[in-house]
Amino acid sequence: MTDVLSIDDLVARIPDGASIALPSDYSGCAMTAVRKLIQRGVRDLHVISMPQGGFQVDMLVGAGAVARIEAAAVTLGEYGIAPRFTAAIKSGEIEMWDSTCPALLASLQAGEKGLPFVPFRGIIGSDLLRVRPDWKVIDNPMAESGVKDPIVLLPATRPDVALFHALKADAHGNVWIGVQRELMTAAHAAKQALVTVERIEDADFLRDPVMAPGTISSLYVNAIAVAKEGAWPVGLDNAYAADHKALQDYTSAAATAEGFARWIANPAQVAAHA
Amino acid sequence: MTDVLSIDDLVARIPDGASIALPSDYSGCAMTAVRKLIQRGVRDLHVISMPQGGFQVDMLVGAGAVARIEAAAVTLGEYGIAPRFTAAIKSGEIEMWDSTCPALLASLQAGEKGLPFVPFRGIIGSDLLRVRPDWKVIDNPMAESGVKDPIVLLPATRPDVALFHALKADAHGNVWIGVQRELMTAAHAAKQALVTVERIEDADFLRDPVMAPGTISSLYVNAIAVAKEGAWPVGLDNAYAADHKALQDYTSAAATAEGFARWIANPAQVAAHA
Amino acid sequence: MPDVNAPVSAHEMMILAIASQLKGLRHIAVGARSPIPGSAAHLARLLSGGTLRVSILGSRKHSPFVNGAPELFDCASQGRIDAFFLSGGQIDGNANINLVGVGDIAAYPRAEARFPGSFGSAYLYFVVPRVILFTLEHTRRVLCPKVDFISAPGTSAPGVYRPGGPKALVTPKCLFAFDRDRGRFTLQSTHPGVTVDEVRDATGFEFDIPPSVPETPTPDAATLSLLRTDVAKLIAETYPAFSRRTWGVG
Amino acid sequence: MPDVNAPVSAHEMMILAIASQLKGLRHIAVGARSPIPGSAAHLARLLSGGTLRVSILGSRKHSPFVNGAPELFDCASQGRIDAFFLSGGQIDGNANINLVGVGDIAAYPRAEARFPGSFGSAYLYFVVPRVILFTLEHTRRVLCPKVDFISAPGTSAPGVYRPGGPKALVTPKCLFAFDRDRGRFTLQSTHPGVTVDEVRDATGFEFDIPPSVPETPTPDAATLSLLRTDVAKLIAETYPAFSRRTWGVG
Repeated sequence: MTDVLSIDDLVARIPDGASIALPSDYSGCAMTAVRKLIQRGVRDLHVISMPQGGFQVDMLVGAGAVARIEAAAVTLGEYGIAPRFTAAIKSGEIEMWDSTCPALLASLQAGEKGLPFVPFRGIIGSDLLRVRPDWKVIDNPMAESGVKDPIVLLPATRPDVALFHALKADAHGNVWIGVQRELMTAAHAAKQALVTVERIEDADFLRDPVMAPGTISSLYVNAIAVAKEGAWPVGLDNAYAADHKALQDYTSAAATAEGFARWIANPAQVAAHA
Repeated sequence: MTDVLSIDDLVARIPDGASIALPSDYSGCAMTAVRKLIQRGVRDLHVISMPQGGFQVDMLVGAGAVARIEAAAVTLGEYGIAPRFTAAIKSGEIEMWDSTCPALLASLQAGEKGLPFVPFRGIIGSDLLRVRPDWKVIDNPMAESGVKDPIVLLPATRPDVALFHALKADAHGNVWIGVQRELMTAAHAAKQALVTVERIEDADFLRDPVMAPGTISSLYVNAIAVAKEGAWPVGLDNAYAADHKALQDYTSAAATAEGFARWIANPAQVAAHA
Repeated sequence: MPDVNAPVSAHEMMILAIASQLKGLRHIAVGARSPIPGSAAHLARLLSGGTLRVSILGSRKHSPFVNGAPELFDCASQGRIDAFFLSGGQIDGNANINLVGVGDIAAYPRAEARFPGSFGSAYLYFVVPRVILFTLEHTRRVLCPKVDFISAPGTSAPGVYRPGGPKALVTPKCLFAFDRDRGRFTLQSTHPGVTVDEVRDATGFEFDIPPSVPETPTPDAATLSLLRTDVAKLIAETYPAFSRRTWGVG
Repeated sequence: MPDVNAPVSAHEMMILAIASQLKGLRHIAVGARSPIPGSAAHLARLLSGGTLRVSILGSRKHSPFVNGAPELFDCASQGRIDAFFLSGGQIDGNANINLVGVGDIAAYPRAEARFPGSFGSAYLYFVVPRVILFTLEHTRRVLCPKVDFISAPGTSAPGVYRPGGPKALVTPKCLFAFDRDRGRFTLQSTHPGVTVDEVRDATGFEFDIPPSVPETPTPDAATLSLLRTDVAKLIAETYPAFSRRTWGVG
């Protein structure tokens, strides 16, 4: 059954070295939880972006918490390059598993389905194949006899943890995620789903025919913590917009390691969103 | 864009010989449309049940409209065996592709994703492999070197038509299907999705954050027809229950070819639900 | 109110025998057309003190599934379903089950008798750790020497991915345990009033009989009351006809 | 109100050149960070008289996607997306695009310059029939002889599943057409005020130059007005900063 925890206790369930699936900036980032993780000094995370990394990935990298990133891209979107990520790539301090969006998502879906691998079109001729030795090209075994049809196989992904933020949970631990269905896939595929929410409602979303289609059952949700404005500063769909000033401030500060350290340590606004 | 048609015009888009994906009894059967198809004298359908066939499959078989069935089961549930299906199997007049629920669904999902095939666990040692020459067992190409790990490959399914009934569509042709997500998969995988609905609402489900997660975009819906009580007699989730008396009557009548012919031709209740 | 002094019926004994196989589990799923396993799952849940989750296919109140027909199977793939229930028109001594039909497979798809089909068995039998087989008809016709069509095999060759498989077979007469390594059933207990000879006569496959075969435990009054009141009401949501017939509830 | 008499900017010329590639299509999708293709798609939709559907990633009002991040890609797999837009930190004369980084691939993941990453390019470039490449920087640095890292190749060997691929490349200076069989760009038109020599000087890869290179058509007043009013408002939903900067709208 789903535990309701403090944010500190929630992030305590993420061990150093865990593989952790994190959403793209627009689909429910547990920013408060990520800052708590950084405060705790988490190390050696294997981040799996779904499928792009954004501010939370840049922050984790800046804090030295990341050993490896699998992502189709890491970017701050309209704010530009991800400065701590870019610095870490240049210095060679993190391992990078470049991917392409649908391949990364297909591996998670294969994990959800308990498949060992999944075939995938495209990619052939891309240098992604050179930097992803875990991907393999075979001749389609179902092709007509005599026809060579090369196709990529991707291994399935089952992250240790899926961590994200959503608008609300109900009293049974069910979490409403709306159309961000990749969060459901991640919760299904992960060994442990940890979710922060704006609020817990006295309701049963699974028994509500209109809410149920956008709900992750508590069966897949190991623990929940309430985090008000828990997606600040990147914003949360159907709730609040991104805090453009804070994101601009971050981007400027994170241009240097020192600036990043000052921003993450204790700026007034971070404290206000703890 | 989605066309709004009469039921007759909707079923006119289903040619003889089409492969047609049809839902299980509990997840939105376009019963009125199926009776119209039978009235039209459709022939040689390749039915793909998602994943079980029920009353509509038995009716289509009874009407001589079916050349082939792919299904994990054909049954009238608590009403017992599907009599016209069972008779057709005994007489050898239809081709049967027995499957198992998740394999049939996995093939549709592979069709949705444009994959040529998909690997699948289980099945090995089942006689399903003997009667499904389109399935193949290979050694997992991603297994560790030297490890033999046999695994089944299933071809992808892209039906010519997906035909089902839903509670409602909006003015833009978006169709709300709630938690019956296999209907979305079928609409995505099919070359043509034809949907009957109880009503068309003056709304935009895609712009409504609560409705959107249970909605199939009009992008995938070729045509809609309004069919009041369009799932009679099997019933429709969130709308009306099964008509137990009518289902019992059908089951009794369909025990013989003559009884079936009488039932389908013009019983008062069928006429009332045309 | 149901009469807790009425004798325990064969169906109730099946429910109790199945429930005895479900102790200490976290999550049980119940498939289509399974009122007896469903009742057993509800009973086990009520007796678990809230640690057991039960998901009943076709139920509105007791199903966590919102992701369409594949979710049950995906859930099982993820190792989140500890027990499931399967039956068969034929079940043989190697725990092979046949849900397709009777007759020579060479004549397929024609059959002497056609069953509905394999449903999810050819997958769930492989991945659910504890599959409980059940049949309402304990005869040599159903419990046969060798099934005509293997919908799902009881055992698999080494190297075949198979975290799951059969653990037991429950009939109106008795409870069999299945040994996966030996691929063989052992008679574990006979229901009250059923003799070992009666089981042997009604069973078409060979099985092991230990020197002493106990009687399947009958329920205490509290459990029987729970079954005939709370469980009867719960299962009536999905199987009203069954609950009415068995307990006059629903 | 925007001034329809103001000169047509380079960004507007790019939008018009892209829109010219989108006639007669049914459905166009626009990915992340693509305000110019997004504006072109909106313009083409308004000019289509309602036959063209435009799906803009990140838009609430103009996206049909409710099935999570995979749906865009599944939709393309199904053949339901006629055109898409890709850019690259480097693009070479074989239409290979590099979204990963500059530097020797042997040093990967280290790079002299790191770009965000390949996004969906290594898939969509293969399956969308009409991929329009675009770049805001027409220099020899971007339009280079050979990309350092192929995120997605411009052409594929025979036998590789590839229903899609590049059709054109639009820059602030000109429009190139791409011939998939020859794996080579041809200069199709230069934007007003840009000479062929200027294009040749700014381009690091070889391309074909026909004897006579026309000027990219400039818009009539009605089209320009549509662009600077309706399209400016529509794209402001997803790209407010771009619309403000370009047209003072949003």
